[in-house]
Amino acid sequence: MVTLKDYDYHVKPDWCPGCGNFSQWTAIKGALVELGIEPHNVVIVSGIGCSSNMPEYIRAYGFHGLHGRPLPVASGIKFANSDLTVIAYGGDGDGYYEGLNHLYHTAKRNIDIKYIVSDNEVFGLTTGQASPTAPFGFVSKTTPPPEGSLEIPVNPLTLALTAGATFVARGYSGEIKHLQSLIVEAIKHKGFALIDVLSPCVTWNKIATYEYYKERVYKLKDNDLTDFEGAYKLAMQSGDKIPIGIFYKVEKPTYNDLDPVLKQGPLMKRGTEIKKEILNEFY
Amino acid sequence: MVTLKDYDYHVKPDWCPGCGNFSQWTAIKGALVELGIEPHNVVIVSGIGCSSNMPEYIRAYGFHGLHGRPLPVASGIKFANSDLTVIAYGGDGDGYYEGLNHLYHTAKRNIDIKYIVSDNEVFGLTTGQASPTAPFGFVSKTTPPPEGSLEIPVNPLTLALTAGATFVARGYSGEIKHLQSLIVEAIKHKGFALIDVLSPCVTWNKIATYEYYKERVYKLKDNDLTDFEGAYKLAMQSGDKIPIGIFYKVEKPTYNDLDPVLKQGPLMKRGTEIKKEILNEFY
Amino acid sequence: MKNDYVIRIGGAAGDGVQSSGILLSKTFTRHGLHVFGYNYYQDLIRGGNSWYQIRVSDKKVKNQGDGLDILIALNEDSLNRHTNPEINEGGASYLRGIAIFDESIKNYEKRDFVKYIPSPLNAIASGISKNPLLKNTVALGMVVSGLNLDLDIFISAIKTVFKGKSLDENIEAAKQGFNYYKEHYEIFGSLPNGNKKKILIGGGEAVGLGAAVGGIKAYVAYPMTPASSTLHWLASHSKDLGIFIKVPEDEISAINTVIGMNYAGIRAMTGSSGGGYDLMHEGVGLAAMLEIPVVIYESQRAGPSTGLPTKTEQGDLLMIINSSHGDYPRAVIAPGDVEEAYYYTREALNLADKYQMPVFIVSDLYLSERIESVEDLNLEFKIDRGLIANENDENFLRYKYTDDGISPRAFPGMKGLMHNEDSDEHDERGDVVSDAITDPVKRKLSVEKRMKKLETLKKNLPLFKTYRLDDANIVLVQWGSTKGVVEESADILRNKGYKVGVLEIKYVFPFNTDDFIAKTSGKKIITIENNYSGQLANLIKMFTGVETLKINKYNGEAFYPSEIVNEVIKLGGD
Amino acid sequence: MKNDYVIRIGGAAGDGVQSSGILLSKTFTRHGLHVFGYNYYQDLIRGGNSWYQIRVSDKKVKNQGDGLDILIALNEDSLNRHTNPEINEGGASYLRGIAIFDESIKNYEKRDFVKYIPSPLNAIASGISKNPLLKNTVALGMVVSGLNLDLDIFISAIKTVFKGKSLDENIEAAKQGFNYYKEHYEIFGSLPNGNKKKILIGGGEAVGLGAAVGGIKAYVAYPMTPASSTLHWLASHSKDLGIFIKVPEDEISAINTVIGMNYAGIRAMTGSSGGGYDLMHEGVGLAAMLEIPVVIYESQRAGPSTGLPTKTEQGDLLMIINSSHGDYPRAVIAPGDVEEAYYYTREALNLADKYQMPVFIVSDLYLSERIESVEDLNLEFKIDRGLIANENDENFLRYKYTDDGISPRAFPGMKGLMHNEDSDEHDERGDVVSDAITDPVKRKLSVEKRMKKLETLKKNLPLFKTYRLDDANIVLVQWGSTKGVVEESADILRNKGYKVGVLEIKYVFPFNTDDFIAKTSGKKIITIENNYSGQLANLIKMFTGVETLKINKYNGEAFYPSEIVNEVIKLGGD
Ligand SMILES: Cc1ncc(C[n+]2csc(CCOP(=O)(O)OP(=O)(O)O)c2C)c(N)n1
Ligand SMILES: Cc1ncc(C[n+]2csc(CCOP(=O)(O)OP(=O)(O)O)c2C)c(N)n1
Ligand code: SF4
Ligand code: SF4
Ligand SMILES: [Mg+2]
Ligand SMILES: [Mg+2]
Repeated sequence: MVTLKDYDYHVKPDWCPGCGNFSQWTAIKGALVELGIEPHNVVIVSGIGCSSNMPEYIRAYGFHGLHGRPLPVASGIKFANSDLTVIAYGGDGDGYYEGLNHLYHTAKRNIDIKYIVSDNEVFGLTTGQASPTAPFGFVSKTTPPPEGSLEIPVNPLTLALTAGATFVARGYSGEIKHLQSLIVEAIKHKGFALIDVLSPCVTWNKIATYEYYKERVYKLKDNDLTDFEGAYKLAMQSGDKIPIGIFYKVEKPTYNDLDPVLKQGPLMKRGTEIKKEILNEFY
Repeated sequence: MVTLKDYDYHVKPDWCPGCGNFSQWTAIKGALVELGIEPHNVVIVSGIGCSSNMPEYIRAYGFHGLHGRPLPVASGIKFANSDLTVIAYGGDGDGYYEGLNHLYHTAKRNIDIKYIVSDNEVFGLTTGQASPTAPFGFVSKTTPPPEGSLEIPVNPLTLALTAGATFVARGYSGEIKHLQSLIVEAIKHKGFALIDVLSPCVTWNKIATYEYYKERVYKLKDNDLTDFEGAYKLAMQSGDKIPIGIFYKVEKPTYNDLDPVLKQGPLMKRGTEIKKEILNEFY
Repeated sequence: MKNDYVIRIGGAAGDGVQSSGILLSKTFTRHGLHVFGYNYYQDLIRGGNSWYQIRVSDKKVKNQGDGLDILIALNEDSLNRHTNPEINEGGASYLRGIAIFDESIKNYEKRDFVKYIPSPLNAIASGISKNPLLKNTVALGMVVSGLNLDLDIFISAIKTVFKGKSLDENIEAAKQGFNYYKEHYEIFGSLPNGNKKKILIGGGEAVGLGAAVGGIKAYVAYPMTPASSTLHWLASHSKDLGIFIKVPEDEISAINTVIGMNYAGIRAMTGSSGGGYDLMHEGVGLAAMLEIPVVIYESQRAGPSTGLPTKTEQGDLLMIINSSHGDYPRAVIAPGDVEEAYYYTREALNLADKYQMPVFIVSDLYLSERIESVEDLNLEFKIDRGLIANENDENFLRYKYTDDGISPRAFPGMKGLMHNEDSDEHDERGDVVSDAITDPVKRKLSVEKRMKKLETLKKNLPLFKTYRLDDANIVLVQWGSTKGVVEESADILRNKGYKVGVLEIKYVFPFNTDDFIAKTSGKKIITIENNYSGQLANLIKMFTGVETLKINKYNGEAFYPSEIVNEVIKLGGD
Repeated sequence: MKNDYVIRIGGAAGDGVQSSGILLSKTFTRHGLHVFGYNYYQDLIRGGNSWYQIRVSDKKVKNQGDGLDILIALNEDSLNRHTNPEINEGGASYLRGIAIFDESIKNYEKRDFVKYIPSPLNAIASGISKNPLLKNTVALGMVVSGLNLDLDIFISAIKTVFKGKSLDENIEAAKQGFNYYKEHYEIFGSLPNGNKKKILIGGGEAVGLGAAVGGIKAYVAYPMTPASSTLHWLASHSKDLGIFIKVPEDEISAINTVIGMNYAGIRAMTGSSGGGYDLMHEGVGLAAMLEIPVVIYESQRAGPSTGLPTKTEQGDLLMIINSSHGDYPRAVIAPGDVEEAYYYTREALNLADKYQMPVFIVSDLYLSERIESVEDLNLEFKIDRGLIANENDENFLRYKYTDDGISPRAFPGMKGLMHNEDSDEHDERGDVVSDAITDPVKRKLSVEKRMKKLETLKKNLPLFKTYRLDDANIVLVQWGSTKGVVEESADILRNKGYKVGVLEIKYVFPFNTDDFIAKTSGKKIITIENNYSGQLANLIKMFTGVETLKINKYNGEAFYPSEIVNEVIKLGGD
């Protein structure tokens, strides 16, 4: 039986005390244990950012790559070995600035990857600049006062819905158990899953704090998970009421199901045998 | 008075006879003349592809840049000199694969650029590979039969709507006058405008032909241009009925309106004067 | 007896110039003859002026060849262009031989060194069907006849290329063209019979085949000329070869996907040309840092920027060798012809696994888009996956500091080998040393560990290949696609009494400095490159301190032997 | 009398180490003293072990300095770490002087070369307020007192840095710290009085100021350490300077936006570090092909890949010089200190406009994140926009083939100068030569036209700067951030009797080969670089054929003078 201890690594997180990433660390490990998945069958692929340090702290296969690029790497892993549980993980800067194009297309392809984004509305690691989810008017080193940020924030959920994601959810670092359940559902889902996690950066974001979210966050209940329009509308809710939970979930063939080469099973398990006849076409 | 002759350049298009790009060439020049804009105040910025050759054939300021990158260049131009009419132009591969991230964020910023995409569902210039708008099952050199393409096509209109574009339209190369009117409206609109143009590639796309569109295309009439939900629904229409026209149009401040430095007028017209006092902070 | 003919088919884009060229080449190889075919085209789909040049002989043909013996002109422009002694096509020769063209073309300047053969190409074709491309086959039939070759063999080639209705039409067109020539004109020349069976394969296809035999399970690439021929060939064979093909959203995705695949334990490759490769730098550095093998096929075209998308150049070498930021090990291999494109690609895959580093196969349009006859390709190949850990090895250290710098890999899914691969600097275990307390000691060891692999590779590199170098006092140094044309230039110079040999650089990086010095010292050294600045020459100077004489061509076209011969003589070929 | 002190403040990330360092440095410069400050930190926001080192003197301070005279230890770990002779922090010295720390720290190993000063830092601070960072100011007050400096000047510096409530608190803390030391301990050392007014400025800020004075109207960049200090400084001054600041979605967007801006006629810059720069290659080639000026600030950190984000290295030089595919002209400038960062950045903007090519300002963490005292910065600057066409010039040819390769620009909005700028190869007018009929003649001319600009630039390059080189028989060759430490090493070696001078390479590319040879011939040449492979050494060999001796450091830390001195002596400094 898989226990939490199996996912224990000797390197411990060095996030600021209170950082929202800790909850996600707990929830991811919890979900994997809950599902009884063994560490050697798990790959956690991340980008660069505070959040992206995640694979350094979990005893599984970890891939800490480039800023903005966890999804292509994760896609490659899933294409190569469909037996693995592939979790892509990163920050909002990582996923919604540098990596947005990959998100759009990976979602569209319905590749069986679980993408968890620690959404703290800032570039944490590079000292708090406004990220693509920073609210209009957010003041930071690159968006000086009084105007602050002049961009409408990216809405990761409507983006994923429009791209064609088959599983779209929002979690909150203040609700670990709930977050864990979202991750469990995402892993059980066959296809691409986005979980955007509201995650306070206690150092750089003095607006989207635990207090802020506590007053606003509420859990979705009984929403029709297959209702695209409904999901889109819910996803547009903001301000005083911020829904968390699963917004949308439908079954569609994954890319591995559709592709004639991939659907024959993991590439990783296939040998190479070239028949002499291959040369005939050149005659 | 500006006439069509003013936009005549000695280099003529070398697109395949019948290519949908010709209509766009005509419609763009027509729209500029209709609006009485002088060629020296127009910049046409493109990427790489058959369509992207456009600036080579129009007597205006032309910038034929990199595959996927017309929008950042166009943004730079608009930031530098807000007096100019900036048209970004390119193919579906250019805009919805390589350049999708830029599209998302440029739309979101509501930079006053008119973005016209020649959407032929293929990579024309590189010999017809499936593009991001190619239909599921589309057969090409990179998507061999019988399966063909295994991706759901990008819907440029829902993408632009979700990103936050303030003007979203679809044109069709078979309807030049209509297309011209869309371009006129787009230029008159203050803010980012996307016009996705259904444009037959007579050489590589044997599905989305003039005949195909003739039977399906219809013009939007009396739709509420400020109704986001309605626009989104219309944009999801496909198959037998393909609407063309303006889907959505709302007024919002442009990035140049909001930014404290830009809103003082074209950067291009400002001098440099550094006061000695700037050194005081270092004391 | 003349045993070497150059044939050119000229027309507009969309006229079927290239497919005619390939059909004729196939006909030649089926006669047991040697062939070299090269496409001269522009960056557009229809119109313009493009041409295909085929050189045929009973001996190995090493390049497109000087001279021009037979011209098929599919339009007036082509007829005038290729018979004009002032022809200005980057070194190509004008016609001194026969010109085959439709009799409707009247408006051309007569040259007395040309034998004009106006023929009823259109008339014959339209007598068979409305297919406008049929006239090409009529013209090819005439060429086959004019070279005294076998109509049946031509028809057998047609049978391979065409299917259904167009097959019958083309056979008929071939016959009528063949007979028309036979009835009206004398044999233009005869080719000795080749004897050995040959195949005809393109450079890009050879890379694809090499990759397949080298064991790739996936090829992920965004289309870009001239790298696309490999992508297309692999895509059309993906099901029979069991190779997964994906066109992703951009080149950044391509390289990162392929890195993910290699990390997960399969062999996977990507490819592009300069502009697409520009977007891969960061990925290459990532692979180097994580020590994940990755093979990148870079097929150059004339730059900078978009440049001349359908023209050749060797201008990307220094960029490739100096890709991405920071010091790290890499290998750069430049095959010289189609055969080598096959062999070195599969070898590159072994090298990458063995040394766990990025390995480049550098080609260019001239190599990737040529076709060559080849006597045989050996499909036997021992795949060497390099050092892989055993499951549950308690002493497993992913980045173990070893004498040769090479440490064991572990693939996700393997039991008991969980670890982290990190783009941040890390220690033997893979744990990051840039956090909490940066560790300069481990940093230094890790740098040295990675760079040791380069030293190990350097020790195991094969020596440089040479051609007629033994007694030479002039050494022509070349890399990549110019191998054949440089070798033939050496032959010509030898015939003129110059003692010339060739040094061929296939492993450009790391560079075998000692071997270079051993093989060139005391000789006059001339580097020959399809670029402006002499990038190989600069590298040689960097690695050896030796300054070479230089021959450079950078107008977008490949070298012709005569150009090299003249330049060598000018540089004082003695 | 000792006139040169090294002070270190050690603590965890989040402890205010850096801001204390800067405050103390400001206090020194306000005494008219010279200062050099450098931050040793890790890639995390809280925790770990970081330290700030300040060297102060009445003479120009050229680097962070060997030795350690005063330590403020904000935690136990710092106290033990910096008093340990086995200290293993990449060359840093251990303390032989006084250690100031809170009296609650008891658990440390006593060293007899350290004078321990356990003090009531926390007690004093908490007597004033609950602000935990107040204890730092107490400690700084003690240092000011220990160095016999002026409390009022310290307070004036505090007034500049703090506002509102925290201002009063800090003044109080400063006073109490100052008095506590005075009452309990003897003056540790005295510094001669500096006389001239000085300012204190960081390398990244100097680049920003240089850019502003150089006339930029926009800075577009995606944050990346250590390039971000420039972005932050410019952002915080955007309104007073009228400079538009934008963080775009990625670095590809950054460079293309900036190219669009320069095309449209304003000066605009971008900046990043290696990993972000990796994504700009294609844009750089575009600018080169379109002949659009663009200045790129590349501040290196230890690579490859993510590497050590907060540690220094000079590992990107060869990549930068060989950026993007194809042959094209570019210029690479590496300022050596904060002053030069200012002057060369503004100069780079003129160069870019004049030669219409990409120009790089190459820095590294060691330069971008250091602070230095500077006597004055000249704000007068003549902006030279280069060749610009006249409106309605009928003979306007955007890419006119000229003797020096430079052709007139035209900005959109200008009347009668409409033209196309094209990444495809083009002719003088800007019309593409890759379509319809590829034109090898024009292609060749266009390549030569662009490359001529490089020749022109080469002719106009200033000579290499030197330091005490005249009678030297050993020449230390350096580039970039190591200027000061290498100069001081030469001084030390001179004092030991070695005839050592320095050659400083600021214009790394194009390279002034003749001047290099003139200035080094007959001397023993030693290149000193913060990288593994000796990238400058390789370049020198490429350009001159000269093989140098090498001193390389690649553990992420900057050189200390003692290291260079020892290595030079080892290499046979005679
Ligand atoms: C290509 C590239 N650009 C920039 C950086 C610098 N960088 C590192 S982390 C980061 C932002 C991190 O923000 P986010 O992804 O939101 O993660 P967080 O730290 O907030 O968890 C940036 C810009 C980089 N490493 N690579
Ligand atoms: C970075 C980069 N990748 C790939 C290419 C090769 N390329 C040129 S055009 C093109 C696709 C063009 O398709 P699209 O944008 O739809 O334009 P179309 O030709 O259909 O008008 C590609 C892949 C390139 N020039 N640059
Ligand atoms: S800076 Fe913010 S995101 Fe980063 S570790 Fe600290 S609290 Fe977390
Ligand atoms: S290939 Fe297609 S898109 Fe390109 S010019 Fe021809 S018809 Fe137009
Ligand atoms: Mg973030
Ligand atoms: Mg297209």
